[in-house]
Amino acid sequence: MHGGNSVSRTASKVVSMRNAVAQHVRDGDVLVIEGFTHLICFAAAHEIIRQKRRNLTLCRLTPDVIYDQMIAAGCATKLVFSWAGNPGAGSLHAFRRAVEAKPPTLAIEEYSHFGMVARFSAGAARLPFWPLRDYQGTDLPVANPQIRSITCPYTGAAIATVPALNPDVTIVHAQRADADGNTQIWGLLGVQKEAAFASKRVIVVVEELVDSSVIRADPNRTIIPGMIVDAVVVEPWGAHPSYAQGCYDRDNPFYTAWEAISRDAERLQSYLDEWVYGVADRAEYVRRQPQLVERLTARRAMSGEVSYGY
Amino acid sequence: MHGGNSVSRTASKVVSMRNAVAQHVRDGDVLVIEGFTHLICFAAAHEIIRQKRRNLTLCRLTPDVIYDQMIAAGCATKLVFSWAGNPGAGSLHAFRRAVEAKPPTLAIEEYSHFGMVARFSAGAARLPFWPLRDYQGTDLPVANPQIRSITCPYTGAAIATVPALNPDVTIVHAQRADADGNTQIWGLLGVQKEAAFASKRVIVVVEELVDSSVIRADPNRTIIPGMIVDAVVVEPWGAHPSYAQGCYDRDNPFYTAWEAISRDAERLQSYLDEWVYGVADRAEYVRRQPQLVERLTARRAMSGEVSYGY
Amino acid sequence: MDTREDEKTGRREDEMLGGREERAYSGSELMACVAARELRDGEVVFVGIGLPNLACNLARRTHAPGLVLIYESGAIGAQPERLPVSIGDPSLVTGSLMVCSMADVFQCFLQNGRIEVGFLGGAQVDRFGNINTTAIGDYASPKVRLPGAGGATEIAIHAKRTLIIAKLDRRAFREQVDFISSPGHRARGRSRADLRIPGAGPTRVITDKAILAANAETGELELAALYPGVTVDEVRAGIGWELSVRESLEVVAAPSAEELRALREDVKVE
Amino acid sequence: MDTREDEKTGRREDEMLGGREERAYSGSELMACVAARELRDGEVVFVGIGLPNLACNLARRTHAPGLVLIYESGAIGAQPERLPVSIGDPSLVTGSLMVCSMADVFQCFLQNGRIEVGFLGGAQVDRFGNINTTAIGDYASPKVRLPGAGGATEIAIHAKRTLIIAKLDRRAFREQVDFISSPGHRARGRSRADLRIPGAGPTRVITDKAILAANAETGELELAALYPGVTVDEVRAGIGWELSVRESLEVVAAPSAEELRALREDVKVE
Repeated sequence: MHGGNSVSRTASKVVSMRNAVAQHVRDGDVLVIEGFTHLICFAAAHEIIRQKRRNLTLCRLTPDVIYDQMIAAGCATKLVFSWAGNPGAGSLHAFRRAVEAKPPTLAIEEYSHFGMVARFSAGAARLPFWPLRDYQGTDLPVANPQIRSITCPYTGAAIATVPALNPDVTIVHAQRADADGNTQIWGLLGVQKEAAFASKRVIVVVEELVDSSVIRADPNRTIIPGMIVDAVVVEPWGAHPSYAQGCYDRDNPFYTAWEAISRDAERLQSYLDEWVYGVADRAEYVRRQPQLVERLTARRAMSGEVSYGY
Repeated sequence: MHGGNSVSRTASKVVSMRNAVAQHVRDGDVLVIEGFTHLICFAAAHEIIRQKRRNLTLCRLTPDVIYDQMIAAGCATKLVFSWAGNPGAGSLHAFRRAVEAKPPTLAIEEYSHFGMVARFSAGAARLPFWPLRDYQGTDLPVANPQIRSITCPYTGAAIATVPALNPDVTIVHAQRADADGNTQIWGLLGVQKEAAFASKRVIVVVEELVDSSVIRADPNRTIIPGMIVDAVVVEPWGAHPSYAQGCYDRDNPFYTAWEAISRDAERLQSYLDEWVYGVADRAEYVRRQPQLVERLTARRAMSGEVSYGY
Repeated sequence: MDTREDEKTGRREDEMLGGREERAYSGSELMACVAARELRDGEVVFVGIGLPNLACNLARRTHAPGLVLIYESGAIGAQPERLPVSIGDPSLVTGSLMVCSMADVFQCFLQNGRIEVGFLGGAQVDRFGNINTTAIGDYASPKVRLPGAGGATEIAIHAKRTLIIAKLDRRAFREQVDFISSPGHRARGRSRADLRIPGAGPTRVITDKAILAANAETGELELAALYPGVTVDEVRAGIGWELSVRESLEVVAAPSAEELRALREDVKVE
Repeated sequence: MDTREDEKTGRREDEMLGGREERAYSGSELMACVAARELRDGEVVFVGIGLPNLACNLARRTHAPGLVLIYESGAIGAQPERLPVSIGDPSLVTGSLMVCSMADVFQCFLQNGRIEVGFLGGAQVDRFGNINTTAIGDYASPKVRLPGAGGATEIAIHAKRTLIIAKLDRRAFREQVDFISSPGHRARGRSRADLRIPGAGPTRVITDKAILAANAETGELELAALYPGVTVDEVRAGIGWELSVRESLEVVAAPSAEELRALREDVKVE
């Protein structure tokens, strides 16, 4: 009963980053570009900055350098998050300037990591809330009245709740997908599956477009099914300066350098002028830094194979 | 910083099925042997029958032939389940005799599949309940008062709940594990991860014991970490007549034959006498049916490899 | 979804129907064709074993090559090379697009609203499409203990629409079912909207003689279409309530040569 | 866990301490040794970057080879071949025993009670071990906006015990924190038992001069042990409340030759 990729409804999901952003990311959207340290799609953020999207509500556990750039570029009016630092390097200064301004120029809605994960889990399951045993003794429920509680119908215990997060659009970077958007990720998985299932629209950005037969050879690696994907963008090195396991390493020197760049608002704008506005797309970004490929390309560390036969 | 399997706390987790059952399965336990069609550990059930465990509360989504045998053998006083048929073949007649008896000789607690999955999810997360949008308009909450509801603190909507299920012991069959119990499964995953994390004690039964380096080469395939595993049993063909993807096929003729065997209480006891009480262990069970290996050994269908390098 | 319908419909010999020898077909073949015609290309279908499996694979081979088959066992985009005996058959995994945990199946696919069509069957179906797969007689002391709800409760609630497959029989099609395992259009007097059930419910009941469909206002199942050569009285004989008959009664086409070829050669129905 | 402590402790030059030349050690090296000694073989540790990472890998190389390192990013049983810069470093994945989703990390490992030790740090620590990693000044209009809670809230609640790592400083060790991101032994007047918090809380606060520990009855942090050559007054100078001093004050041993060798050669601290 076999017979090719009969699941594809259409071949037209594969589009350029420019078209994917133009079509699916709109002013005022609740936007998620997820990936916990791993697979953070800077290529999508830069295209959103170039297309001058405005009034976005940006959601991520760790806003990271990617949202610091988008905040500096004026894309965001609100940030929903749980940890806003530059891992291993210092602060996100565009974020800090916006929040420390009198009055603040960026609204925030703040959880812990578990709270954010729970919000995406609820969104993915289309439940209005998610229960978690958390937040006792902290000031977070005071700072954020969306953190509430519920009484367990079995034990009578109070259990914290967070509301579902259902973004307008979620962008996920991955190692590979087929043309229909059946997407495989290995290494750190973060909350990408939950964010994608929670979202109204999903853009998948991949290092490599593969034939469906590659996906079908190892179906347990598929994290996001094509049926929930609206666009597939093929963008090698699209996660730099973050990393893609098996493809390229994290650019730690860049993260360290961001501390000084972002501390100075003018220098940050110069960075955006040169590396975001100043390039047409990710291909040009990579072409203009030939040393990246040499410096960061991953060595191989193979997984071994298993058999799916019967 | 590498250096061998420094995570093993002890090498003594690897034991025989006889010892694993003797040590970890006790009269009166709430016992789970999970696996949805795939990887159902009949070898463990047969050893439990041989060791004459009594007053067990057996929990599974699909009691299947495995629990029909345990009910017939007198191990169970209660069954917690969601679908008690013989897939593709008919009824579970030992179960039916017990429940249709006047009065019934087996207590039942009944959910839908989603409800059972949710109970294991709550147990794994150590939440006292799990919310789900389910059961409206059905008689299940009347039949089972453990199905309750809660009011969403955001929308005011009524949401159904089921209570956590935290078994005393869970037995999971898998394709492979290392000596510390780091366990990899591919193909259908069922609720094994959730059941194992929900359980006080965990026995893993594997087709193959592998070196930790095999596990560490593909860490995304690990479903159950060794740190929650109490015993590792190496038992090839331990899931027959169910199957192990990549190892052997489902024995559909056996499932079909069970309809006639189980319909006749005496014939069922004869089956137990010959194939459970009449063999010392799974190795003898397999040795006495040499055609199994020839008839059911899986052809190969390889997954391909990925790289975990950086 | 599971083998309930199989137990009820697939285990006795079919008599051969149809006019000319080369177009002779069995009752099960006709039911599979009728069910397949209800599926649209590109839809996401929660598949059961037995007739639903035949119908889905027939649709893939004829008018709906882009049908996405999802099994509650966790196989997504399955392309089974043999007819699976159970919904957890290994052939559903090999070559599928994705395998996920059952928690994901029920939360991220079904409760999320991603399933467009679900198949249901059962020992008893009432005039509003409520289904009993749990017990005949009193629940606590049943005359016949049936397998139970399985995933059918949540399929009935969350699939955007469901198709019920059942052979006509007065013991099966009853004024009221003994136990509601899966809700239809009105359960214990309350509508789906009133019960906040998201899916549209059983839009069609596909029997061995006719198609029943729900009245848009009352939710009551009515006779909507007859199979070739079947009379209204023959249908009424298999239904335990006063069946309403639609004014413009459709007549179902017999299986086409292409449908029969696909069913027998590609889907490999025995 | 994340780089909060790194930002606070690891980014300035350490002065060299210790008596004889060949046993000279930095303040960070001593803190790493002190933290490592708190870990027992076979324990499951939620690891952060910076000093906690050094301490865990040192313990694995000395007395606790069976330590299980878990990172909130989802790497379980990691064996990093290099010192990870972030808790999501690719070196934590390659050769680990398991990689799981963050939902599993927080639900199945942390909330499940499987984590025995967690590390915490922060800009402000109060006399009951409450930690502020959120904001200095008013939350709505902060003087300094800190990164936020990250996973520290749930680590503080669910780890069976936690270790706080922080350098002594009156601006850091305060009578009250501006914002409680992670609860200590008493938060806003309520005990952990009263708040139904399962973990034991911060059993030790490891500073650059001394170890503080909680009073078993009041939950207040007291001076429990001094580092070599440090006086009680030096400790008091770095603490913004009237510090209680235990009667039998331990003296912390300087790093052993083996600890320093392991730290410098195996763990590769620069």
